[in-house]
Amino acid sequence: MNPDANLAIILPEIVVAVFGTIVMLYDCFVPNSRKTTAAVSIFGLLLAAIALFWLWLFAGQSVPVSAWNGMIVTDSLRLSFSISFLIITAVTILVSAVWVEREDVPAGEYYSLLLFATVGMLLMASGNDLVIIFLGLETLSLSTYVMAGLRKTDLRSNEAAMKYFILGSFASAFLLYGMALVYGATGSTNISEIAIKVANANFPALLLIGGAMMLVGFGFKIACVPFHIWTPDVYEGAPTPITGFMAAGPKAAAFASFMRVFVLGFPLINGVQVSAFLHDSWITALSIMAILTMTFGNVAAIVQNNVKRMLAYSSIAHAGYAMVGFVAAGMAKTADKREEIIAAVAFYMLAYAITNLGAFAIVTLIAEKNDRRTEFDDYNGIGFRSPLLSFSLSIFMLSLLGLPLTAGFISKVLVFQPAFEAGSPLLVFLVVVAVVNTAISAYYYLRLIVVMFFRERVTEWENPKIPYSLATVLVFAVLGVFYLGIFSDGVIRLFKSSPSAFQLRVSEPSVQPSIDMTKAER
Amino acid sequence: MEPTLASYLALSGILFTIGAVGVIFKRNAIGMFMCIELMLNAVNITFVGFSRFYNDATGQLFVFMVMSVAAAEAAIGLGIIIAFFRNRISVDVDDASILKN
Amino acid sequence: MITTLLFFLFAGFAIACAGLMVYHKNPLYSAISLIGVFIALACIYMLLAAPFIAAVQVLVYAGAIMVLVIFVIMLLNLEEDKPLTRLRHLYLIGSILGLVLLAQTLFIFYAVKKSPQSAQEQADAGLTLNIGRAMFTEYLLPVEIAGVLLLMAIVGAMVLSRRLKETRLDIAQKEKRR
Amino acid sequence: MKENLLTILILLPVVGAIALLGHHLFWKRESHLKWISLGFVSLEFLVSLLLLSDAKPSANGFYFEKNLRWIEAIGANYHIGVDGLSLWLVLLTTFIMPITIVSTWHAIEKRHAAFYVFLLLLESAMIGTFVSLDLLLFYLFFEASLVPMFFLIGVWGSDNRIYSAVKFFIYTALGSLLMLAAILALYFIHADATGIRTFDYVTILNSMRLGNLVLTAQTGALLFWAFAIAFSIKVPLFPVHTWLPDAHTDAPTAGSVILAAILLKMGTYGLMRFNFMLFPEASREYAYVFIILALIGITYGALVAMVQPDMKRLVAYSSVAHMGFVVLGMFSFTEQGMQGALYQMLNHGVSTGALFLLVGFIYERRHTRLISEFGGLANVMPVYATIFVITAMSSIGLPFLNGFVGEFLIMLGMWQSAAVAHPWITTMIAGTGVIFAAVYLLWMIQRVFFGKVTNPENEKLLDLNWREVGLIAPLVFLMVFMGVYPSPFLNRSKEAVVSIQQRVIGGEKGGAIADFIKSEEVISQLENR
Amino acid sequence: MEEIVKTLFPLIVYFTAIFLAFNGVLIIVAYTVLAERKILGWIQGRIGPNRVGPWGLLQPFADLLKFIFKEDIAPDKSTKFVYFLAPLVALICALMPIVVYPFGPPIKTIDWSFLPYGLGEGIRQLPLVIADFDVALLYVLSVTSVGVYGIALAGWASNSKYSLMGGLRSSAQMISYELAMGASVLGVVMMAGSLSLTKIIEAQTRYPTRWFIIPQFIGFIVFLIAAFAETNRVPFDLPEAETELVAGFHTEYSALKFALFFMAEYVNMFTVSVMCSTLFLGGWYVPGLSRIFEYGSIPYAIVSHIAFLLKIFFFLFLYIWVRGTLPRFRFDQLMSFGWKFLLPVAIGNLVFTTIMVYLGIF
Repeated sequence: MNPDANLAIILPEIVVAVFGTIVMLYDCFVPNSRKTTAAVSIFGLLLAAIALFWLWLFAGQSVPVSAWNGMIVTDSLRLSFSISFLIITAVTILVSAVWVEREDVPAGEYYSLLLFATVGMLLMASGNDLVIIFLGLETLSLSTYVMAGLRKTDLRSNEAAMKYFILGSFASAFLLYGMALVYGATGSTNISEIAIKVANANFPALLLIGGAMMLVGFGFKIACVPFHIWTPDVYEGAPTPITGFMAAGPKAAAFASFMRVFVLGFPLINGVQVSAFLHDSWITALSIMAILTMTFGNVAAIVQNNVKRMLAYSSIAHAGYAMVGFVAAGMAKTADKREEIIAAVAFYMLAYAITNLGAFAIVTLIAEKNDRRTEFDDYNGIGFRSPLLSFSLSIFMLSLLGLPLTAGFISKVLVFQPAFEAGSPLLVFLVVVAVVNTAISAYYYLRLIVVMFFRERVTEWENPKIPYSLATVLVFAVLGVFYLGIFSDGVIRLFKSSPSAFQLRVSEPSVQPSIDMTKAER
Repeated sequence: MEPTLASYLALSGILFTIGAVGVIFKRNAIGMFMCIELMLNAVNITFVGFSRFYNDATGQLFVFMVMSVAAAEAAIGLGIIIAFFRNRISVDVDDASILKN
Repeated sequence: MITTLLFFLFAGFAIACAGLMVYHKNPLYSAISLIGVFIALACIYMLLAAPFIAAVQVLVYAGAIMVLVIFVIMLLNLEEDKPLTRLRHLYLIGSILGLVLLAQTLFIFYAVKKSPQSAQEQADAGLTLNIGRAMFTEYLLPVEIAGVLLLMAIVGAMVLSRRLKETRLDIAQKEKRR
Repeated sequence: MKENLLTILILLPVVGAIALLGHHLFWKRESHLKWISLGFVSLEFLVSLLLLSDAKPSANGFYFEKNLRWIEAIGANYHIGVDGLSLWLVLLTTFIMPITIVSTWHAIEKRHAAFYVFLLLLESAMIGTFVSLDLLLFYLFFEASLVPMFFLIGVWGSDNRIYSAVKFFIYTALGSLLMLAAILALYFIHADATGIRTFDYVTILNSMRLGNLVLTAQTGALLFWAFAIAFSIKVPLFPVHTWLPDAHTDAPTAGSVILAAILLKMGTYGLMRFNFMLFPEASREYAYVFIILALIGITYGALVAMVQPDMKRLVAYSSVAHMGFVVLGMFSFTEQGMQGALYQMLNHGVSTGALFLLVGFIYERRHTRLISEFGGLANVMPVYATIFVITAMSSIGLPFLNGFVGEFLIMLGMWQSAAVAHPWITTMIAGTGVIFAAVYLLWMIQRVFFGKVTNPENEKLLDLNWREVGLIAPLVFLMVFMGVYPSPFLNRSKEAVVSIQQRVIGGEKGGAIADFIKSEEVISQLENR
Repeated sequence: MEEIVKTLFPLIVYFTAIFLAFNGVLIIVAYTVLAERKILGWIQGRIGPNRVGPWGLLQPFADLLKFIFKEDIAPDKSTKFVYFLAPLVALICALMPIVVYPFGPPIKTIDWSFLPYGLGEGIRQLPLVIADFDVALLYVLSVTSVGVYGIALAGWASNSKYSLMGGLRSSAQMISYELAMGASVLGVVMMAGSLSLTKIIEAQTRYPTRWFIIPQFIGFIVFLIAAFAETNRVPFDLPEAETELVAGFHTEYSALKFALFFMAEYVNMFTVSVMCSTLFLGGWYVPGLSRIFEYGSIPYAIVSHIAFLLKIFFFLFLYIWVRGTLPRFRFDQLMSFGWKFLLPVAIGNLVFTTIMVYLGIF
């Protein structure tokens, strides 16, 4: 058997992993050089982004569409999600620059963990094999567990890490069981092969149960109701920059592989009863989960008094909105349509990520040491005392709410539109629920604005100094929110432009492997 | 009556159930962690069972990966538990309740 | 015949140990029971013609992970679990989950049992040679990723266990707790 | 220049806002801010006057049209243009804004930069709303106007501002979400029927005219209601009007003026532009509902206004009544009625805007708006009293003042209307509304201005200064001008109003050959893209 | 009947073989103890035990009897079950690897097909190994790694500070050195291309330098050091450092349970020696022997077996010798030695071997 090795196709992953190691080693030999390590990490991410764009340009030409025996693919799902991951990590690094300084966090290890987490996310998007997805997921989760508990002397952080660890591993076990059963039912772990085998599975019943178990596992990771119980506690307890990262990155990554497994792996094959039943079941389950997620997330967010907790519930709600797109992708009739909806979901996650990271950047700055100030009351009347911070935060809130001109609006339209278009009553109902929920969400997003601008501050307030790194993040996020909100066309077209591995057969021999390891094998 | 694939899967399912229930019943973090390890092991039986069934190395390779992951998880999980213990002098999950309304 | 006997022996042992693990309130007893499960499972793997996995199972789970767990239990000198008090509803959730999973197991059992498929006669996939070959050809990438994962775990474990300089605030908090 | 004129109008305030921010960040001279913003809005007004220049309408019947691709993926375009309907509303906006800015000269005590930035952004959003010819773009501006207003009320408002601001936001946002759903639905129905995925209003309209897109009665009704509810909240029509008095009362004077003069027009504008044009059948079918609601609004608004102790609240309720008139006129589906409605929109902008300004003047002096606090003001502030009376008369609809023309046209239209079974009854009821208006306004004037000065605090009040007089003078001039010489306004809008009226009564089919050719062109253009 | 015989026959054969092997090992172990005392005596200028039997030859049995008849004490607050379990675990884990060691070359025998029910079908060879296992080496490593529980649990169950410290130390030490041990073994595995011990010995018979000790000298040294640590012997006997921890993990143990620990330690020494000679010194293989005796004949087997035992005794002697001469490490020295020196060296050796194997030199 040939390893079908192709280093070019995993170049972004390799670059990030190598830079993770470099950062770690650099910190070993030159300790306490926080700024340099941050800069090196960002440089690495930049290189990875270049590699990714290179893949984008040449995927299907000089870079094969799939390699490593079909374990890695370059399709729109992978590429569009991957670029979000790189952005998320880069922004997180910039956000944490302040925090690392403040909390005396071991910078080298922290950044390298972040980079390894990114490797995991990238793999989750690019993996076309359950093994790769599982390993990517674990790489991501394990590093996130550590990062959640990074403030070791703080009880809340410890507690968050422990809860996250226990529940996350619990979910992983379910996911793994699902994978095992799917492997058993089809005899393969490759998603493309599973998709083919679904019609003709050895044990159709196991396929269904495996799918259900995987649903539970992924459901935990994207924090949808009823598997969301860990989210608020963990988000509140984890250090703020990490919370931002968790709400943006791992969630998007889980969405990427969730969608790959379900949308691409369990497709509807005409005339095959098993496939139809399976497809129906997961669509129904996901729709119900989407409804619950949106509704619960928004309703629970209303009563929160802690900003981080509110953002946690809001992130649950947003997962619900994105799931609407997910369901629509599952119900898409043609491959083109499916690609389009997947691109829309990728866009949604990108828009959410940028907005959310911007918000968390501000929360980080305001929180001060040990996350002391994260209650709504702490934001009382800071509106015009720290106008830059509070206006940026308001813009992010409005984008999360989905007000026009912001990224949140376009992304919602992009996700809801195809759901509407499919015309099935279920999806229309989903969209209606989503719209109603958007209206509900206005209350708590506005509340933060109201608190900041319309209330008067009673306690003293010192305008925090905005460090350069954070200012960069804010400028980037605000511009990003508006850019995605107004000139989204380019991004959407980019997301849709990459080749679709699933239209070309994955088992096709790779075109011109650029680095041929087969010769090295004797 | 030779043990067939079904018997191995049943064993796997029972162990998985015990593990899952254990995670919920156990009150200390290490106990929970052990239950999760049990769940992973139960899954491994499924993998190996199918691997034997198809005479295909994939399942066993997967198990190998699961073991690496379990090792990594143990290292990190126990690290987290120790960090928690250092601050709280308890690994009882009931004690972990600052983060509640 | 002998396989059946051994299967039921080991399976019974595994289930019994697993039950004991959940039943015991003392973490150390649980850990010991779990080691029993692991060893029984290794034997089960032998029955499944997977000697390599069996050996690695003992080596990794029993030899490394559980040693670490026992080490931690000893280090922290854990006491017995308190009985459930506050979170009584967990019993209900746990029981429901257990029942669902058991039903699922039954379902799997019957679904597979009824299926006309039969196992491959040949059983050489589990030999070290074949596993090794698969590891370095078909599954080269996952193995490499596992390497990255372990590296990350090392970094993570180090971050978690490294003692940092304590800040004044932390010391003050500790004082307060005392 | 010509085709970019509207883009310039939209972007100029944004540029102004950025300039203000830059100035604030780098120089921090608060006294400059109002001058800069005044400069920008005046420039904007001057530029907007260019709209009155003769221009040829495009194939779609719009002037200064511009159509660019915006988000290709979902078929949204940057399509803007004005016709007789929106022209006056844009001009009203640009005209009111300088006045608003001058009115705030001393009224704003805190956070000047942010205040003016919000005002400018609001102007941009309002103009954008009136000129958008793409449904998504329209929605975008429609919603975008919410945020600055939300802040204006919330930050610079009076006592109960938080409640009012949130109420305002949630009411309007809820309605517009419904509209968004309808827009999306229309988009898909259109895409299904014609295969063209577009949010473009003109394209969709043409598909409907050509019969490529036929809505079933049920769908049409659903979509109609979705749009109509959104706009009714904005207007506001009777059952959903409750946000308005709160918002008006608590908003700063500038906010109230803009709210009354312009923001409310978005609703009526939307009803005419989208509901009538896109869903004529449903509009006809449900016209009676709106007529009834409008009548209730007229009488209810007037009755409630009568008992208000607070002057601003009184004016706010009068707004409800006046907007009822506008809706009534629109739904008469006669040319006079609709022209009258449009004219009444402008009148309301001018008169009620002026009333809010006047209330604002007295509030700046006394920091109270309670009618009971005043009495005999005519003795101390004769100029103020005169202007107030003229404005009130205009609002009541006295002949030779603008209100008369609008209300007369509306009632005339209503009298001939075929929309309801007995139009004379409705007209009669509407007529009583005019009488009520006279009652509550005159009663207020009597209590506030005439008699002896009862409250000693009022004795030393200063009369209007030159700035204030200069501020109110253009408005008073307009009231008179529009009252005696309405034809320039009506002529400009006639073509657009007639086409809407023809569409809504279903009369355009016969003479639609020209339209047909035009739309053929449009569709082929779209397909060639 | 046929069914039952067919089922039982292999079991009987295996159990007999295992019984014989265990007893043999235990006897060897008993005399290793005696030898240790004697040799230590000589090194320190003493005589050593010489009262029981000629030259003290019956001393081990006397000791055993003493252990059996001593009072069996369990500390008051100890965890009884674990306290009893621990020595058993230790001894069983020490004994278990024995079944996979080939202790001689296969012997050609008569055709056994005359046995009823086809029990002896096709058997013409008697392999001198109880279980020829595909992953024998991994099996040995894994069973050894389980052995740590005996010590760790004993330390914990005794409910004594010294014991606990001993147990903790020993767990840490064993985990640390296991890595180096595994890494050093991999060089051999790579060269032999198999994890099966029979195959490894076979590979050595074909290898130009005959024994792997020459190409894998670094690996051998690392293995040896790690083996010392794994068996908790001097200079790595920190778990039972008398001066610090009284007797370490078995402070609270007495009588037969203590004897079990004692035996386990020596069995471990024995198995590690076997492993060392199998991996690096060719196991039973004596170069050039096939020129004198026919391969597969009984004399060949006997000579090979004796050579095998001699190699083992050499290592056992080495253990005792080191004990007599070297001082003990400090605990932190021990850990840093393991992690910072031994493991890198083992990995370096692994890389080096990889390159050599890749280039075709090894």
